[in-house]
Amino acid sequence: MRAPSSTPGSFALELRDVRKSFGRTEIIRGASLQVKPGERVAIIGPNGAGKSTLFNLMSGRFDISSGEILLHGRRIDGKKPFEIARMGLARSFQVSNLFTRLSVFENIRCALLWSMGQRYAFWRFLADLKEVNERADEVLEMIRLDKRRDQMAMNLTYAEQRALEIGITIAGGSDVILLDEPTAGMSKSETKRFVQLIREVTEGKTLLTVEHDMGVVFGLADRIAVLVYGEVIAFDTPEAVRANPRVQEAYLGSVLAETQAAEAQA
Amino acid sequence: MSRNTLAENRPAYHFKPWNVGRWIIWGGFALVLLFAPLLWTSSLAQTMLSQMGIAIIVCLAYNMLLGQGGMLSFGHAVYSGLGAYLAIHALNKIGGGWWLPVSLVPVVGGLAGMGFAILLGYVSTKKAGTTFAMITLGLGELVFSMSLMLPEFFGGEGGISSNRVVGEKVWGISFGPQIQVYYLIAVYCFICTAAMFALTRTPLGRMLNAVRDNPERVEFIGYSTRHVRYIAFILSGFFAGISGGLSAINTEIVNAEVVGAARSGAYLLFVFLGGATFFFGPIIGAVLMVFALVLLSEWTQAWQLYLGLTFVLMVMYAPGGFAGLIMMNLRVASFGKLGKLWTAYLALGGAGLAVLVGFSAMIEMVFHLQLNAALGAEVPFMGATLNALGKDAWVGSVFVVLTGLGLFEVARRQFNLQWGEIQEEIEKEIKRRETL
Amino acid sequence: QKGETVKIAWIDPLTGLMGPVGNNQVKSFQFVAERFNKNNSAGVKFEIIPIDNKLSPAETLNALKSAIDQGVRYVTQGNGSGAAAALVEAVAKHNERNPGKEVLYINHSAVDPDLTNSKCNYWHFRLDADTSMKMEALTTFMKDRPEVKKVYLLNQNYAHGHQVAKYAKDILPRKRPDVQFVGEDLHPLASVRDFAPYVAKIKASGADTVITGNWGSDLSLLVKAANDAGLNVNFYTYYAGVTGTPTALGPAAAGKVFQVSYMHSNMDGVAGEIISGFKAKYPDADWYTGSTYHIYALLSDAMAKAKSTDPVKVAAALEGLKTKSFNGEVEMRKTDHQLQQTLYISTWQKVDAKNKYSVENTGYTFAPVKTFEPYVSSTPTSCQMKRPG
Amino acid sequence: MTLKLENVHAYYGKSHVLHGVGLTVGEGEIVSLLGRNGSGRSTTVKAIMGLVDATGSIQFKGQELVGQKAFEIAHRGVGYVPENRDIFPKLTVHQNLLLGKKGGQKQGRWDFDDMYQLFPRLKERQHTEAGVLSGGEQQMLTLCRTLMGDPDLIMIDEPTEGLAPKIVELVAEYLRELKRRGISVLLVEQKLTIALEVSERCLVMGHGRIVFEGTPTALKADSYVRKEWLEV
Amino acid sequence: MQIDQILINLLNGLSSGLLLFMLSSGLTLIFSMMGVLNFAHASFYMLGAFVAYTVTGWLNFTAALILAPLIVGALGALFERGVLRKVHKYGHVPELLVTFGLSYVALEVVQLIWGRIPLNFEPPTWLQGPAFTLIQRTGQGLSVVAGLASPEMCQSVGDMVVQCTRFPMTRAFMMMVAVGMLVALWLFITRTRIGLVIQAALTHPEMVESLGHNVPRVFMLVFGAGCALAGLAGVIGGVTFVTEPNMSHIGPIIFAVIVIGGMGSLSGAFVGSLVVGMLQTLPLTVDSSLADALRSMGAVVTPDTVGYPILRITLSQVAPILPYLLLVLILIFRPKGLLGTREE
Ligand SMILES: Nc1ncnc2c1ncn2[C@@H]1O[C@H](COP(=O)(O)OP(=O)(O)OP(=O)(O)O)[C@@H](O)[C@H]1O
Ligand SMILES: Nc1ncnc2c1ncn2[C@@H]1O[C@H](COP(=O)(O)OP(=O)(O)OP(=O)(O)O)[C@@H](O)[C@H]1O
Ligand SMILES: CC(C)C[C@H](N)C(=O)O
Ligand SMILES: [Mg+2]
Ligand SMILES: [Mg+2]
Repeated sequence: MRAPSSTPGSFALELRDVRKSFGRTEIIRGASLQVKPGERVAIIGPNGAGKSTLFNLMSGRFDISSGEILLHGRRIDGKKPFEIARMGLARSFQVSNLFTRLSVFENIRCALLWSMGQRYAFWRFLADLKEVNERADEVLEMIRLDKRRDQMAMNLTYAEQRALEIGITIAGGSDVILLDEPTAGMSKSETKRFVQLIREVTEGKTLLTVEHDMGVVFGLADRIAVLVYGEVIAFDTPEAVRANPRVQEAYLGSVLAETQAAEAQA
Repeated sequence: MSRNTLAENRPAYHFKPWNVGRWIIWGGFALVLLFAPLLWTSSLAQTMLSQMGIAIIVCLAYNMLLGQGGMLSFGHAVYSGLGAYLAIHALNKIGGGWWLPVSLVPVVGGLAGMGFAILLGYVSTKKAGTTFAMITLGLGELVFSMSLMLPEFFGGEGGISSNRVVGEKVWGISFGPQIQVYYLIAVYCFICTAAMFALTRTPLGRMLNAVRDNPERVEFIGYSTRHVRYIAFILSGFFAGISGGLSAINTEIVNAEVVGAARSGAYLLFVFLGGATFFFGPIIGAVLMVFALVLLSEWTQAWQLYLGLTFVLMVMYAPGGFAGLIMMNLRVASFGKLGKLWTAYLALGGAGLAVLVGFSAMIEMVFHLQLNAALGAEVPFMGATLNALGKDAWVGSVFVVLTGLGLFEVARRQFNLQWGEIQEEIEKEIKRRETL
Repeated sequence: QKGETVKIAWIDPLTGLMGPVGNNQVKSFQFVAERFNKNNSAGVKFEIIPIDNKLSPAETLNALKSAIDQGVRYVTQGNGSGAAAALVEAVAKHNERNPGKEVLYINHSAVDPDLTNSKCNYWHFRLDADTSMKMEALTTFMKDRPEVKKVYLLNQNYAHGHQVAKYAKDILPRKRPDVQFVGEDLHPLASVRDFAPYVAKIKASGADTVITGNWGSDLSLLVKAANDAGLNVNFYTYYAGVTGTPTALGPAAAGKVFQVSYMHSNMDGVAGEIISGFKAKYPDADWYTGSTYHIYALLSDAMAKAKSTDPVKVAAALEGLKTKSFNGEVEMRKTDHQLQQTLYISTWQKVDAKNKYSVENTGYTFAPVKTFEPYVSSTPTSCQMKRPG
Repeated sequence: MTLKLENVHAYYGKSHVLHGVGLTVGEGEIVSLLGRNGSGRSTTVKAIMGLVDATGSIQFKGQELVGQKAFEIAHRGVGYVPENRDIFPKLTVHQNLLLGKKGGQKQGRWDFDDMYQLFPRLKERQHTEAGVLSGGEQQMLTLCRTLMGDPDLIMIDEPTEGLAPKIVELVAEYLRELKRRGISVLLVEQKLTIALEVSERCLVMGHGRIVFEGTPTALKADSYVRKEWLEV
Repeated sequence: MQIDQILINLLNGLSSGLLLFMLSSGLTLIFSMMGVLNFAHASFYMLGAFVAYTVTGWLNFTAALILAPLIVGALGALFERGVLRKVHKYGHVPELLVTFGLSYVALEVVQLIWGRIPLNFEPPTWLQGPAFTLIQRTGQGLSVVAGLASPEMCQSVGDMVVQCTRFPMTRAFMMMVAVGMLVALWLFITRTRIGLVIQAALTHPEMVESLGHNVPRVFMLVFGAGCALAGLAGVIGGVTFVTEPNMSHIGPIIFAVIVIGGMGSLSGAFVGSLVVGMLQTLPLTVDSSLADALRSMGAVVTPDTVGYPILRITLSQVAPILPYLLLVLILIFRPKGLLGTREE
């Protein structure tokens, strides 16, 4: 597994005045964010605020229009997704994005190959890669899909697919992990289980997650960033964010959010 | 849970010291390659066997792109064809005094195919999907047209010919007799098939599947989809080139059609017909290709009609190709339920045969009337003689077709019912096993 | 040899681009065989086994193998010089590698001069006149046509087209130093849909004469486009009589199209009988492949001379053989196995009292305008024949 | 009775998912369908829409729907908002809404302006390709698109999925508005808070059957049902 | 080159481009809307010509001009209904293959019914003869005469050389119909929602049905319409050129056209057709090669120069492959095509 390449004191992930426009509309308007290694950060904000876009920028899916993005102190903006992934940043998708015709095990193993040094090898058998295979099984165990190991991914239930989505994201041992609405579409009970799961598998890693379920947000995050219209209007501890009047006005301020948050913090 | 127990619980990904099934299959394959020419000894049969060996390599190479990597190429003949050209030039050079054993000429073809794949693949694999398909189509047309414009290298439509009986004999093998060429092809065929199978079991092979399934996600787990496609394309070009080199030795003539669109199209069609989703599908496809193009056209003038209809029907009713059909039945068999189906199969087969016989009798008569009417009204058909102008033959065939169709429909319904039941039972069985 | 059946494998396209031509030829071969089977000098029976080679050299070799498997010792082929070259080589290799099972290749229509020059081979005999011979005849004819001043060469971009252009440029200036070549074009084979641009180019060049080896739709479309654009030139062609083209020529081309061939549609004697007999049997088709007569005439005489149907002996007997065929006496020249025969120039015109035969039932016909004795078109050969033994 | 299901069984190919579902939705009534993941709620809705093979009886305004094709059912006045944001990604927002209208339909209760008024965000983005919309915006779009078809019954599968809490409340408000206009609603929801708040009746599904039917109050009170069929 | 030659070359390029458009419009309609790369498109083109030939025999050409496309369209719709629809769920490759298979069947069936040799499909009298004649007189420039110019007008008088070039009626008619097609299609696409319905149905068929659209019928309609367009092109192509089974071999060039223009864009198909038509036509007039170009720059090029076989080829010889060269270049540098909007 990759050793965290950060020097002490530097940030795991840093955004400096990042901007992004699509055509004439500017979606991200100078967002800045500094995430410390090992920190768990949740990003919240109204629909269309640019949360997913921000993830897309950080993971290299889109190019930024201006600004800088740094991973462990190294510039990653302008790099391709696979280069960023090789540098230790992994992400999940809001809509499950799996290798549907491969088995669950193969899904995880594919996610491991690069990080375990296999690159484009066509002179080695997968079956002989003992370490890789063992690690893949470990991950399956972790996301509790070991029973479904040899099923094709497309035959999984929704919740299982979400679990696999997260499994693929964390498998490569990246130390910065971005999860986009990991619990969307889950019932309360399942959500609880998932929060637990995410906690376990991201132990010791830097986590950024987007969520609308305040229960998850408050249950998971060390700090919360609030994104409104492409700007980070607050970045603070859960309590402070909850109390922040601007946040209340722009985003929370509803019975639903309050109850969710309260339940989680209780 | 500790790693050790895990490894013991899940041995599936380790080669067992004796993976019996695999040994049987590969041993069987080798035996077939070894003994086929002893069973079919006519010179046509041996030519066809040689062509099958060659076709197997190129179809498997093609399927690395189509089946494994989801890349639809309309121009793969470019690589096998250019491989063939360089191989035949090499052969001529050997005749002119170069030192190179003839048995290594296919490797020259392979390297040529690979070289052109490196060159042209660089542009084609920039994109995937339809764009890729269109680039390959364009490149294919370009290379084909070039081949007619540069007779110095391509020899015009007459092509370049050569003599394979050149250079020093190794162990008394001159490659004069077809049988010696066949065994050369068989050896290459076996090695290449094994190599391409092995490739599906490597990290690259697996990532190629991943790229096929979901290219977007691949980029986020550290791989460049383009590099994966490019490397696969190059390897596929290599194997295609080898098959081209073998064909150069086999026919001793290479002309523009080897890089033509019809050839590329045939790869696509027959790989699909064989079954692109399974590794061994293209092997079936290759065998069918040689049969269809060599034998079918000898049996009947209507061969293109039969070919076209077969494609349409296969794609409609068996999109997994023959390999798909085989695997479905193997699955049924592995649950010990194939026995229940054989009466249904018999009925289906019988009715289908009747339709086929009646239908093809009519087609043959129509063709006969149109093309050879003046030779008399008699059409030789499956050992019998039909009178294409008489009422009897027509009424008879129409009757056969109609009853055949009726019976077929009945049999099909029955079969569907049974098939469904069996599938249900199998699902249940699987669920039961899972819960164990 | 009397009473023996001689199987001849006919390896030519039955499908695809040249399919119609091939189908016509199979009929011709079979039709003339019937005639010879009633009576021939060797007393043998000829049987034609048609095999489709799809115009492809590689398929031709498959077809050859299949024919050999069926015990065939004589093969004939003619459509496509590419396939012909492949066949020459394949037959040579086969005969070398399988002594005692030799096969003879009788080339009925492939006209690439190389086949009897640089690529000449003992086992190959050609019945048609090659490109250079036909060009000799054509240019000798043009020599006396003062209206020929500016010549345009338009040909298919493949071996046959290249040869036509090459020999035109070689031979015509010898006979008519005053003639100017005002343009030359090679267009892709059988894939040009629209000849208007070429016609415009010919027009711009000011040409009054076009020499073309085109056949099939490449010729029909060319003439049609020329008519449409009001291009007023004469076409000197090799293959205006081949299936389908006459229909497309139609009235508009009357008097403008010339053809060089070793026969024409209004011959008398044997050829006349066959032409009308063929028409009676196949109302939609014409007999224009005269070599289907040559082949039986030559083979039966050679077999009678050799007293055997063994290809080795028959080949020896064929060398230098002279026989009477439908277009006068023909000789299989020993040095290169090229048949020496009379050639005709004919022109496309409305049927009249003298020229009654309606080609493809169009009401038009190829009327002879000039006959050339064999010596006129005889060309020297560079062939260095290697004879077995 | 607007909608009435009796003993409906449904299958995905060979796998039997609904085992005799019966339910009713009255005119202008909001009924919510609750249950765990995989309990068959979406399947029920799809069966009504004619998107999965079903047997039994499904009556809409007295007409039998089983065996009819989806587009025929839609023309009868049934609207369906799917759970996975099936927007048409290559079409613009406006075009998506346009497709919500049925062929040969006269002016309905709603028009573009109503939609844009409801969700101003959509108006801002009306000429954008729908595929690039944010998750929440897509959710809004699916709702509106179905409304454009002017249905008498609308079946909504998890409408609040991925919406910010504030918008969720907006959606609740909007459901009440539908009811006010006389439209019946069959709501599939995960968020109990919302479901209990807006609906008049609640149905709980488990393993392809209806296991509870009653008012929100009754459901709140029934801790057994909640434990057994809704929570862990 | 003289003005009239330039003009006639441009007209030829234009008309050959417009014929391409007649073919590519139907293909693009089907491809852009249904995603089906219809390999049998050229077969429907051929079928159009043959059917029209027969109908002309029964009735007259005008009737054939209307009936043949309808018949071909109906056959296309039938194929969609009976075959393509079944295959649709398996994805695009099987769809493509099934049309590939159809192209074989169609060719054989046509040959069975109408034979293998070219038919004598004459244009009706009102389409015969020239539409106009260009008359070029040295010193006097160019004039245009509608219809056929009298022979006297084309007679050279003394020093003045007179050149007449006719432009055939069939071609003029072809151009007119192509433009008509463009307008009709444009209306069809912009004034109806059918395009939207189909595009949406490609990715989410169930959803579109749930919104109340009869998707299968729309697919059938569009496929039929595309085939009818091919049929119409066939009627006109048949009388303008030849009616023979080989017509179905125009093949890949129309794919090149729609890709160059931009897949799924009607205006793209139009521009692509014109570009390809010109590209195939205009270079034919240039007889110089790279070798000539080098020589004119002072280099010595002999048959022994490296790469002479390539240097020797004239522009007129490469003209036929230029569209494919353009195709590859376009795909590399502007994958969405000249006027396309979609990336993949
Ligand atoms: N490729 C694009 N082109 C144009 N606009 C885009 C593009 N991608 C995103 N947008 C717009 O940017 C805005 C932000 O989208 P984003 O997906 O980041 O929102 P989000 O914060 O994730 O919202 P949600 O919580 O609803 O998922 C949206 O209005 C969206 O329409
Ligand atoms: N396309 C399908 N093919 C086979 N089985 C399916 C399919 N879709 C759903 N199922 C199965 O049917 C059952 C019911 O699924 P359904 O989608 O109706 O559940 P749901 O109650 O809507 O749950 P969710 O919260 O996941 O949306 C599940 O067990 C699921 O696995
Ligand atoms: C029969 C002919 C039209 C064929 C021509 N002689 C060729 O060489 O291709
Ligand atoms: Mg989002
Ligand atoms: Mg659901």
